[in-house]
Order: sequence, then structure tokens, then C-alpha cells
Amino acid sequence: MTTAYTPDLSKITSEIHPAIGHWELPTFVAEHELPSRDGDRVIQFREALREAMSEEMRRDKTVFLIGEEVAEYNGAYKVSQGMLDEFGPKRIIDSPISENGFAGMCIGAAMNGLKPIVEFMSWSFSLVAADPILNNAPKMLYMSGGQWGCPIVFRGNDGAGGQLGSTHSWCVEGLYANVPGLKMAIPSNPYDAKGLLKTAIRDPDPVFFLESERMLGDKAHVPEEEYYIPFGRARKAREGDAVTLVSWGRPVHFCMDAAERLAEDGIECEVLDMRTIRPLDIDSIIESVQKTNRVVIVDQSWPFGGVSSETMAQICETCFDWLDHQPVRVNTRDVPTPYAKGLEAAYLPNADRIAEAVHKVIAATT
Amino acid sequence: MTTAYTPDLSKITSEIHPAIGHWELPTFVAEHELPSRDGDRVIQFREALREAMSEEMRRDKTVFLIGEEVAEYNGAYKVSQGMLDEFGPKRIIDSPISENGFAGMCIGAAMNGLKPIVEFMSWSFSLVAADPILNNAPKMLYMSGGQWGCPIVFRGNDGAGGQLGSTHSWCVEGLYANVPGLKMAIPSNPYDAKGLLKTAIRDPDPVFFLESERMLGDKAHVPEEEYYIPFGRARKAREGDAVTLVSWGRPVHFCMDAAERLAEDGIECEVLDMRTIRPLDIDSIIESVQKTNRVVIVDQSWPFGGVSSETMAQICETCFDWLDHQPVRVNTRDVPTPYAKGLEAAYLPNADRIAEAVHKVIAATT
Amino acid sequence: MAQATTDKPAARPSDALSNETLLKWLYDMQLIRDFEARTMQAYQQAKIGGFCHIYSGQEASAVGCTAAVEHKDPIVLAYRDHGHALARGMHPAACMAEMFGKLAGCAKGKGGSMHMFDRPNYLFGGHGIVGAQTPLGTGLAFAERYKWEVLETGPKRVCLCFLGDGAIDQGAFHEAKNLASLYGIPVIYVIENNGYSMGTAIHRHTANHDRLTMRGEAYGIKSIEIDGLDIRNVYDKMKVLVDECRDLQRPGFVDLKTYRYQGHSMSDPQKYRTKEEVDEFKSQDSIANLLDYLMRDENDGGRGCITEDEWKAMQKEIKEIVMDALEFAENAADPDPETELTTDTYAYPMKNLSPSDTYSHGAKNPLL
Amino acid sequence: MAQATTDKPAARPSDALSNETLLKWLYDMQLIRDFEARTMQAYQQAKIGGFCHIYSGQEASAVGCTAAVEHKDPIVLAYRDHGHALARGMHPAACMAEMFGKLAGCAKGKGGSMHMFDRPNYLFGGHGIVGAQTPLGTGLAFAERYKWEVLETGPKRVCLCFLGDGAIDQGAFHEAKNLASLYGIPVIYVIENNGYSMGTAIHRHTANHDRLTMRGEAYGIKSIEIDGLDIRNVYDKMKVLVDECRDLQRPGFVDLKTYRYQGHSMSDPQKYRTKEEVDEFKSQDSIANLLDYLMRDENDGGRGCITEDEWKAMQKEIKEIVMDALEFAENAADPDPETELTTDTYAYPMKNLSPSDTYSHGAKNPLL
Ligand SMILES: Cc1ncc(C[n+]2csc(CCOP(=O)(O)OP(=O)(O)O)c2C)c(N)n1
Ligand SMILES: Cc1ncc(C[n+]2csc(CCOP(=O)(O)OP(=O)(O)O)c2C)c(N)n1
Ligand SMILES: [Mg+2]
Ligand SMILES: [Mg+2]
Repeated sequence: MTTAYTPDLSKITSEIHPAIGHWELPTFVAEHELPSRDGDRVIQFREALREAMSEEMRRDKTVFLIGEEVAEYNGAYKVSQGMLDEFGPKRIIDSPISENGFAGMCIGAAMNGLKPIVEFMSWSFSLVAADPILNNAPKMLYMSGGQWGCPIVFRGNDGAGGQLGSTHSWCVEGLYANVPGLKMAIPSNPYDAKGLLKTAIRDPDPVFFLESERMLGDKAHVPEEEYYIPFGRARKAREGDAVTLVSWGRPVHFCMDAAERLAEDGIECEVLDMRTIRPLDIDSIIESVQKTNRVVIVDQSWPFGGVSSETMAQICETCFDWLDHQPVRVNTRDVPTPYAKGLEAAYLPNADRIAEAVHKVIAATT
Repeated sequence: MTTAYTPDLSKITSEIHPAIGHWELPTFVAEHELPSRDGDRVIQFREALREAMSEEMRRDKTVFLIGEEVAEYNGAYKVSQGMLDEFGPKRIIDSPISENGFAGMCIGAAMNGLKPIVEFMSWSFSLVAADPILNNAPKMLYMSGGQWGCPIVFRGNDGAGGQLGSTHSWCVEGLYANVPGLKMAIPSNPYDAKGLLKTAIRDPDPVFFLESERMLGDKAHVPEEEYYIPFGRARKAREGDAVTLVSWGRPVHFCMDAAERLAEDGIECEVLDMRTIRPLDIDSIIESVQKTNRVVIVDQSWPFGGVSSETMAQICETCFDWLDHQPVRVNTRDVPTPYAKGLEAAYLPNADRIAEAVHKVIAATT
Repeated sequence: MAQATTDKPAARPSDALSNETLLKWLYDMQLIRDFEARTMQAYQQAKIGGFCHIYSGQEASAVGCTAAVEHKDPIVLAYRDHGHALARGMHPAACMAEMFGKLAGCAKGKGGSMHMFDRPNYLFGGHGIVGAQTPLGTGLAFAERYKWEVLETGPKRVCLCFLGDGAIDQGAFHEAKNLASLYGIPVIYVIENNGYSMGTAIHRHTANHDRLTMRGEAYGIKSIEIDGLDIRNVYDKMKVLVDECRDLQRPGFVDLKTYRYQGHSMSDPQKYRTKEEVDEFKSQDSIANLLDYLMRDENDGGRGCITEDEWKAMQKEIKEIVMDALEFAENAADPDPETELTTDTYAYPMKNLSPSDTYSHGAKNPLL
Repeated sequence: MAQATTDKPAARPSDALSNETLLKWLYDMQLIRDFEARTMQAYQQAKIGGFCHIYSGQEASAVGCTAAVEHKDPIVLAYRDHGHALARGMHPAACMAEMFGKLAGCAKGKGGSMHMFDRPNYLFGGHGIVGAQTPLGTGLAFAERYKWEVLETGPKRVCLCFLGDGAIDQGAFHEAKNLASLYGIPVIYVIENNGYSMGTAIHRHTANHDRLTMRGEAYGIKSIEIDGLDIRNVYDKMKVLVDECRDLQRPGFVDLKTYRYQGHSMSDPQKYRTKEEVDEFKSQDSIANLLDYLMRDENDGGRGCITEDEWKAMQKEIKEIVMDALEFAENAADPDPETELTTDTYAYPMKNLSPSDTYSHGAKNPLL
């Protein structure tokens, strides 16, 4: 009865880890081959998210959506409006207020063959689920020695909404991006939102997808055809040669505002919209900094050990000698988020503060 | 019955916020006035922690200790050994495995006049308590408009123990230090452990106190007399002029090892033990970098957006023009913590990797 | 309990209360009702921002439960907190100014609608994270017991910890219950069970919803149900439980059945329930109910202590107070970002706490 | 249930099982016992590192519960997981090599004692964070139901989710129970109640500890108690519950009373319990108990299917297997940090995921 144990440890080479089993990646194309951003199919950010989910759910029955009020209420922010009607209650699932429970449950489901999309009504509410989303999802593949991966998407509103106060305004990227094993996307506009969310759902790793309540109503042309935006490729939102503005998510708009204003003073900013934080497209930053020699990073989360500090660190590591001035960061102020309108406005990064930072950098280097 | 409401909004000036009420701060002295580090009262790191708690509990009956196995078991790591005997079960309290529950409970108790010390058997288990410790404790004073503070100490083992694997080896500083409203101390030796923990207990703000299972048995002379090490003041662990090594907690020892080895090659490193992360004594770093013009940061947590990135960012912000070379960081490798001895050793920062980094920096600048 | 076969109903604890006390209940409930009506208006005029949760319909709960405890007994709750703040004695102007984001607000405009804190009235906050207040409440009560037992500085106290039916699904509450029962902590968890967690009816969010008391009993906690629309009933049941929990230093668990008239928050289209359902509950309105009892003649089982005219006068007075509160809030100063953005972050600020900011204490809270 | 007044005990489900099956139980239990003895030795010799939790004494639980489900029914549990891994069919060499931190271990040496994963045997891991496996188990079962109901690709399955008595105090478990009951998820929470959460006796860590089934019933979950020292009893009760949960697609809750012979982990001085208590439980040892039944003559209410000599032979065979496992583990290769440190981090690695590292797939897991 003594059976021999002879494990096969030969190298494996397939692109997707074997723990995931059969997996169809989308075909990614170069930026200029993506469908045009111009057109008149103007829809809201929330609709772009909905399209991404619906298209993938039509394609693949193992994809389902769960979260508080996503089904019968049609979504607290109407992102999932109509999806219950199309996909039924077994795939669009209302949950109790049990983020730890349903996030953990979906990690189990992801290990066991499904592809859950977990909506946090707000990422602010994900702190009660920090253990499953940080200790399980991103580490399962490693901890199991490559036996089980965790193809799951966590998504929801991140960052300050409108006067929601300190417990409801988290920018979790400042915390969670620290953890290896996860990927993180933070779109700034409807077009990217659709393309990135589709990619997130098709990615076999846990993806943290950060939206913004303040942008859900933003409108733009979003192509009807399928397209996938690859992770790790920044979008050049504006060309310029004076200074590089690096940002992601909502503050990209603040950068664009600042850039426009600065252009009036003859200062042409290059604006990079990172789109994903993990991976972080440092290559595009390097390329830009080699041209501008100056960089300002704009981040709507707290400064201490956040994504802006990381970006500064990576810039120092990769293009120190190209810098005419130390990288500068513009963050929210380093305090809990206040409720009062005026306080909240002063708390957030904005075009004024960005322009001021740019002026300082320019002044110090010319 | 219509009563007028006329709030008094005059400026207040007292040093401690009025929300805290009567509060006795210890008297802090300059580093050279602290009792000597030399002597023969050699005790373990865990005993130094115990002394700090016991002394403060004798002084102040509102201080109590709670955590898993702290009482009858005498502490999972024997930090609280004998304290149940001295202080009784009403002040040394065994808790169920309910980190969210007892951390939150102690925050309520801290608002209501007590000064809890909450022991996490490991900070790795604090993720289930992320909401109370990050959303409540550091924000209570702000959110209540200055009505209630939260004088509380959370403490426990942080970082890799010996082969504990990925869920049990968190360096939470990489995540939690992002949050304003909290203070964070990470001692590297018994002397500092006692002096910093006493300060933590006497501090009216929430203090995150990070120990290391791997150092609890470390021995050193610890004075019997009372002393308090102020937060925000780094310790110069070694003088040198070639390069500044910045670290905190356990990796300070790796830096000292590396420094000794490098000294043999004629490279004299200055080693700064930061002692607290929030506040971070950037002033001492600046002073040192102005002398060495080179800096290597050693951090046992993951690199992305951690304390090392923050330190790099602050160095760039404050002494960019003094740098002969970009700041360099040595972190744990960016993967979940492996179990196997050899993998874990390769995962952690160590003297080899530090020395290598120093050599590279020196080579590039001479 | 079998009803004795007599015409006169059994004596109830609230029978022993003075007319003045019951009239004050009426006053407070009407104050909340009126205050919330104005809150909605102000929100619609965009004078109030963020999330705003209206308490109308549930008044008997806040007023009745508060009446059953002493002023120094701590209270903590969730974000639907205007009613409790007023019931506890917060000045309506401080409450309204907070929602207007003014420095004169109870949290200096830093908290907003969801974060009503009132230190002089032992109100330890409205809290925004569902369920997170339940360990806090347990801790407030823990501290009271510690003061009584270890420090020997205080009397026996009880803490009221309110939560919604949606909050019972959170892990924090489970842990809190277990701790409270194990340690003998005098906290009473009052579930203001209004039947909905946002748009999700209770049977769709919690299992075994019609026997919620089992969720207390399973932890060895004394657990009761209360019809929360009748304030005398709320007081009667709560008073007995509060006294027992105070005396024995034990926790309690209450499934208090109530109903909210408005949507979950100001942005809720309420498609999950019918107008008929809302009307059905409005027909059992707690204010009308108490008013009827107080107006009715003593011979008729009432108190006969308020006339139609006196009621009108009371309503008028309340209306003035609420209008004053609005006016105060409107005219009060905004917190100045220059001075107030970074204050109240640390109780003991020191150098280098932040890469970007320095901290100080700023204006003293107006309530202190 | 009143006992019928007859000498013959009522028929029990396990009576219908073959001698071979019961002998296999004996074999598996003894394998675990022996394996754990060697594990302790190896730990003392510092060949095994980290935390190591010994299963001895609880064998009837893992073997009996596993027997009550099908091979493809998923299982998940906590860190005290060697027993379940072996009961599920993991090769002892893979298990031991994992603890030795070798590449040939079930998790390539990356997991260690607390993280036994075995995909071919549907063992979804030992998990280190207390209680964290309970939502996972709920999700494994959710996926099975989804495959049966939505994808229509699978039969009805049931997931066994094991937890310790200490884990019932965690919020995650509460949330899991509520979800399972609400959604109708076929997961059975088996509380391996060994009376201690580390050094804390159950009455000191959980309220109402002697009526734990109320913690299931309060959620509308079928809840039973099992004397877990008698494997036939474990099987009998579990089989009925498993069949019912599978059929109805509902959760179950089991308070399975058992006992661990060793300390919590290898570093536990065990001052919290007496030697007498341990001996008392050892006198009811589950292996001895089953052996006695299998040896005893059929006329004497036993099976008479194994002799003293056969038992010795079985023990010898097991000993050899375990020694082989040790030898295999000892001689197996360490994972090479150069190649294995960064592998298995991402299933789909890409550029710039990290400021310091690049990722690839590395060696294929030996079990796959
Ligand atoms: C942890 C967490 N998840 C989600 C939310 C969003 N949220 C706020 S209130 C609410 C419904 C709560 O209902 P209930 O507890 O019944 O209280 P009620 O609103 O009925 O007073 C939800 C889902 C939150 N604030 N916190
Ligand atoms: C969240 C969390 N807190 C604390 C621990 C440390 N810890 C590991 S096992 C354990 C005791 C668990 O006892 P029980 O659940 O009864 O399981 P048993 O060890 O008896 O099998 C503790 C406190 C942990 N792993 N996770
Ligand atoms: Mg409700
Ligand atoms: Mg146990």
C-alpha cells in the first residue's frame, strides 16, 4: 500500500498561470488602434461601467455581480440599472451589509470557478473587508503554491464624494496599492472606464477597480464596439514640454484645468493619465520627464506613503539625472476629510494648487 | 421657552486639546540627558515592554491592557507575564478572537475616560479591525469637531516572524502610516522600547506601536529609572560620512551589520534609527544627508507606497540639491511572504543587500 | 401574560410619570418632526450637503428610549441621528448649523448630518459606518462599569447603543454582543427595526428576521421586542430593561419595531415599498397617538392635560425654535479653511507628523 | 428521543458500511496520529518552522466528516490542517515536504503547516486568519450551487467548512452564516469544538457556550451537536445532515465536541488545563474506540474484521509510509529563491507591476 510520491516539477511556460485553468484573454491592440474617442454616442460614466459588465456577463455565464442594492434598487448609484431585468436574481445579487462576508464569499467562489464582480457601495466600506481582500485574494495563488488563483473584480466609489465626511471619503489606493498580488485600475473618464473594466473582468488576477461618485455622471463618447484597454499603459491626455503632470482618476481633470490655465501663461504641461496604478506605467513617465525635466504628481489621497510618494520614488529611481527640480506632489491635505463645503474644497487638490506648484517648479528652474 | 444659542468660538491655546480634558504629559529631555544606555541591568525586549506598561499602570488606574491570551496565559509571547497577578483580571483582560470587537470597544472606552492598551497578538490580525482602528480612532477628534479624542495604544508584533507565511507576516506600517490622526512608533531595541512605550501610553492621541516577534528576546541594559523618549526624534545609531542609512525597527540591526562590514572596506555609514514613523524626524535625515550626500533607506515592508517611498519623497522634497545620487531603498521583495526558510531569508532585507546597495551608490558617485 | 378580566388595564410604569414629563415627550417628538421637515427643505435648497437621513416616523424610539435612562448615561448611534441629538437635548441650532457646515455646528461643520456629537449631553456621536458604533457603545459601557468597579468613581450606568436593522448583518455587532455578554457590560443594543436596510426589506437582508431576539438570546443576552410606535410602550419596556441591566451590569437586546416615513436618504426614490404601506404606518403615528392619550379625558383612560389650543401653541413655539435654528445656521460663519482645516487632527500635535501639514487646536467647540 | 426497550441498539447509517470502509477509517486515523507524532519530532529538530498545530485527538472529526461527503465536495478549514489533508487523500510526503519548506510540498514550500492546499482532492486550504475561511467556504458552496443552478454543469454539492471554537467569536463567521441562510448555500460549518481557543477555555471566550447550536438556529440554520470522539457517531450524524443540506441546498451548523491532546501549537506550555483532564479524554480515544468495535466479535456488537496481528501490521505499514514521507521531505529540494521567490504572485504577470520585482510562473505545483 506504500505509494511512491514523485512530483513533476518541470518548468511551465503558458502565459496564464495553470492554477487558473482555461482562460481567454482579450486581444489587446496599440493605443492608436483602439476605436476613436470622438463620436456622438455620448453616455455617462456609470453607463460605460454598466456596458462593460453587461457585455462580459453576456459572453461568460460565470461572471456575476453582487453588492448592496445592486439588484432591486438598481444600484445605489444606478451603475447596475436594468441589469437585474436582463440577468436575473441569480446573477445580479443584493447583499446584506456584510462586506467582509460577501467579499470573502466571492473569493471562495472565484477559487471555485466563478468570476465575481463585487461592488462596494463605496470603497470606504471596504475597510471592514480588509482581511479577505488583502489577505486572501492577492495571496491565494502564492500561498497555495500555485494551485488556486483568484479572478475577481472589486469595484466601487473611491475618494471624496460631495461632503460625505471623514468615514465616507477614503482613497484606498493610498493603503491597498502597497500589497503585491493585486492589480489596481483608476479610470478618469467613461471611455477608459469601459475599456478598463472589461479588461479587469477578463484578467485572471484580483483587480481593485476604483471609480468616483463625482464622475459617475460625466459624459463622453463611448464606442459601442468591444474594446479592451490594457493595464499598465498611461494615456497622454495632453502634450507639453514644460512640465509633466502625472495623475490618475478624478484629479486628471484638475490637471487638465490647470494645464489649460497655465497654457495661457505660455506654460505647456504634458498630462499623463496613468489609468492603472498597479501596474504603474513608469516608462511613459520616464519618456515624458526626459522631455520636460520637471514633474508634478497630483493625487487625491493622503500624502504619507501613498501612490504619489511611490511615483516620486520611482521617478527618482529611474530618471534622477533628467530632473531639473525635485518631483513635486499635490495631494489632499493631510487631515480627515471634513464635511463643510469650503473645508472640503480646500482639502482636495485642485487646479489652483496644481498651477501654483507648477509655477514654483518653473520659477526655480528658469 | 425659545432659548438662544450663542456658541463661544474663542481661540484656545492649551497644549493638549481640550477634548482630552486634564492630561499630564511627561517631561521630555534632550537625548544626552536621558539615562545611560550602558549598564548591567540587562533585560529582554519583552521585559522592557512589560516594565513600560506596568509602570504606567501603577501610576494611572485608568490604564488597562486587553488582548488575546494576555492574562491567564501570561501573553502569547510572554510580554505581559505576571501582570495579571499584579493588576488583577479587571485590568489585564483576556479577549476572545474578536479584534474588530475589542479594538472598537476600547476606542469607546478611550472616548469615555480610560486609556486602553490593546495588544494584537500580531498586527497581521489587525486587518479584521481595520475599520475601527483607521476609521474611528484617528478621526474621532476631527469628526466630533474637537469634542472627543481617543487616547489609546495599539501594540503587537509586526513584520515577519520566523517562517509564519503570508497571512501572518504583515508590516502594517506600509498601509496604516498613510492615515492622518495617528502616531506610529517602531522601536528597534529594549531601551527605546521602554521609553517609547511609556511615551505612547502618556500620549493623548492614538498610537500604533509596532514590535517584532524576532526581537522580543533581544537583550540590553534598560535603566530602572523612569524615562520617556519623545516621538519624532531619531537616534543616531552610528556616525559616518559616506552614506546615510535610514531605517526603523528590526532592519536597523541589518543596517548596523552592513555598516560594520562596510567599515572594513573603509566606508563609514551613518545609521539613523527613526524610532517613530509618524512623526518622521526628517530634520535628522537632512542633517545627515547634508554631510553624506547619499542615502539608502531600509524597510522591511513592501516597497509600493510604503514608508520607504515616503522617506524618499520627503528627502527629495527637503534636500534634493544635497544629493549626489538618488535615494535608494532596500525593501522586502514585492511578493507575499513565503514560508520556506530560504525563501523567507531572500525575501527580507539583509546586510548583504544593504551593503550591495551602498557599494552601488558609492561606485556611482566616486 | 394573561390579561386580568377587568375593564381597567394593568398599571404601567409610565402611568407614574407626571403630565409635565409626558407633555415634554410630545414636545420633543414634535420638535423632531418639525425639525426634520425643515431639514428636508434645506437639503432641497442645497444648504445641506452630503448624505442626510431623516428620522420622521421613528420619534417615539429616540424620545422614549432616552426617557428611560439618566442624562449621564452615554448614548451612541448611527448616521440617522438628528432625532436622538434633539431628544438628548442638543440645541436645534447646533444641530442645524452642523448640517449647514458651519463653525457653530455641534462638530464645527466637520462632521455633518451623520456625525452629531454632543459632549455636554453624553451623546457620543452619530457614526457613518454601519455597525461600527456597536463596539463603541460596548466600550462606553465598559468604561462606565470600570469607573464604578475599578476606579470607584461612578455610579452604575447603562449605555444605549442604537443601530438599524441593516446593521445586524455586520460582524462588528456579533463581536460586540459576545464581548458584552462575556464581560458583563451594561450596554443595551436597541435595534431601530424600521423594516428596511436602505432599499432592502428585512426578510431579504437577514435570516430568521421574524425572531430577531434569538440573535440576542444566542449570546445569553436578555432580549425583548417592543412595539416602537407607542411611546408609552417604549418607555414601559425600556425602563424595566434599563433598570435591570443597570442593576445586574448586564447587556440587553431590543428589537424595536418602528417605521421611517421618508426614504433612506434624501436621494431615495422608494420604489421598494408602496404608498399604501407608508400610509398604513402613518395611521398609527406616534405623535398623534400620544396626543390623543394626553388630550383624552382621565375618565376616558387619558390624561386630559392638553387642549387643542395648547397643542397649537406648542406647535407654534416649536416652529419658532426650528425657524430660529434655520436662521442661526444660515447666518453662522463658515469655518475658515486657513485656520480650521488642519485643527482637531491631533490632540497633541508635534513637528513632522505630516509631509504637508502642521496642526493646531483651532476654535474651541461651541458646545464645550 | 426515547430509547426503545430492547437489547439491540437501533440501526445506524454506519452499520450499512462495509468492513473495508471502516478499516480505512481506522487506517486514516492512525495515519494522522502517527504522522503528527513525527511532525512533532521534526519540529523539535527544527526541520519544521513557523507555527505548527497538531491534530492528535481530533482524528474522528476529519476522517468521519470527510467520509460523509463525496470526493468532489469542497472542503476548507483553518490552520490545524494536517489531519484533514491526509483524510482527504493528500500524500503524506506532500504534506510533510510542505512543512519542511520544500518545493515538492503541496504548496511548494510557500505555505507551510498552516496552508495545506490540495487541488486534486478538493481541499481548498488551511487558512491562517481565524474565521477567515468561513466566508471562503460559503463561497465555495455558492459556486457549487451556481454551477448546478445557473451554469447547469454540476450536481448538487455540499461544502464542509471547518472552524475551531475560537473562530465563532469572529465577525466573519456571523456574516457567513447570515449569507448562507439567506441565499440557501449548501455549506456545513463544522465547529471542531475542542474546548479551547489557544489557552482560553470556551466558557471564557464565548457567551452561552453550552448551547452553541443557538448560534446556528438564530440564523434559521439546521444545527446539531455531535459527540466527536466516536467516529461512527460522527459519520451517522454528519451523513444525515450532509444529505439533507445537499438535497435542500441549505446550510448546516455542527457543534462537534472533540479534544486535542497536544498544546495549541508547538510552543504551548499548557498551564490552562490539568493532566487529569487530558487523560480523561485520552481514555475515550477515538482510535481505540473504533479499534475495539472492529475487533470485537459480531455477536458482541462488533465487526470482528481485524485481529491484533492485522492491527499491528497496519500500524507497521503506516509507520513506513510516514517514515518514507519524512525521508522524502528531508531529501527533497529547497525552492530556489532565484526562481521561486517571485513566482505564483500573479496569474497574468505584466510589466511594471512592482518597483522592485518581475514575476513569472516558475515550477508547476507538484500536485497538479
Ligand atoms: C459598512 C457600511 N456599508 C454600507 C454602508 C452604506 N449604507 C449606509 S446606511 C445603509 C442602510 C442601513 O440600514 P439600517 O441599518 O436598517 O438603518 P436605517 O437606515 O434603516 O436607519 C447602507 C447600506 C455604510 N454606511 N457602511
Ligand atoms: C484573526 C486572528 N486572531 C488571532 C489569531 C491567533 N490565533 C491562532 S489560532 C488561535 C486560537 C484558535 O482557537 P480555535 O478556533 O478554537 O481552534 P483550535 O486551535 O482549537 O483548533 C489564535 C488566537 C489568528 N490566527 N487570527
Ligand atoms: Mg432599517
Ligand atoms: Mg479550539
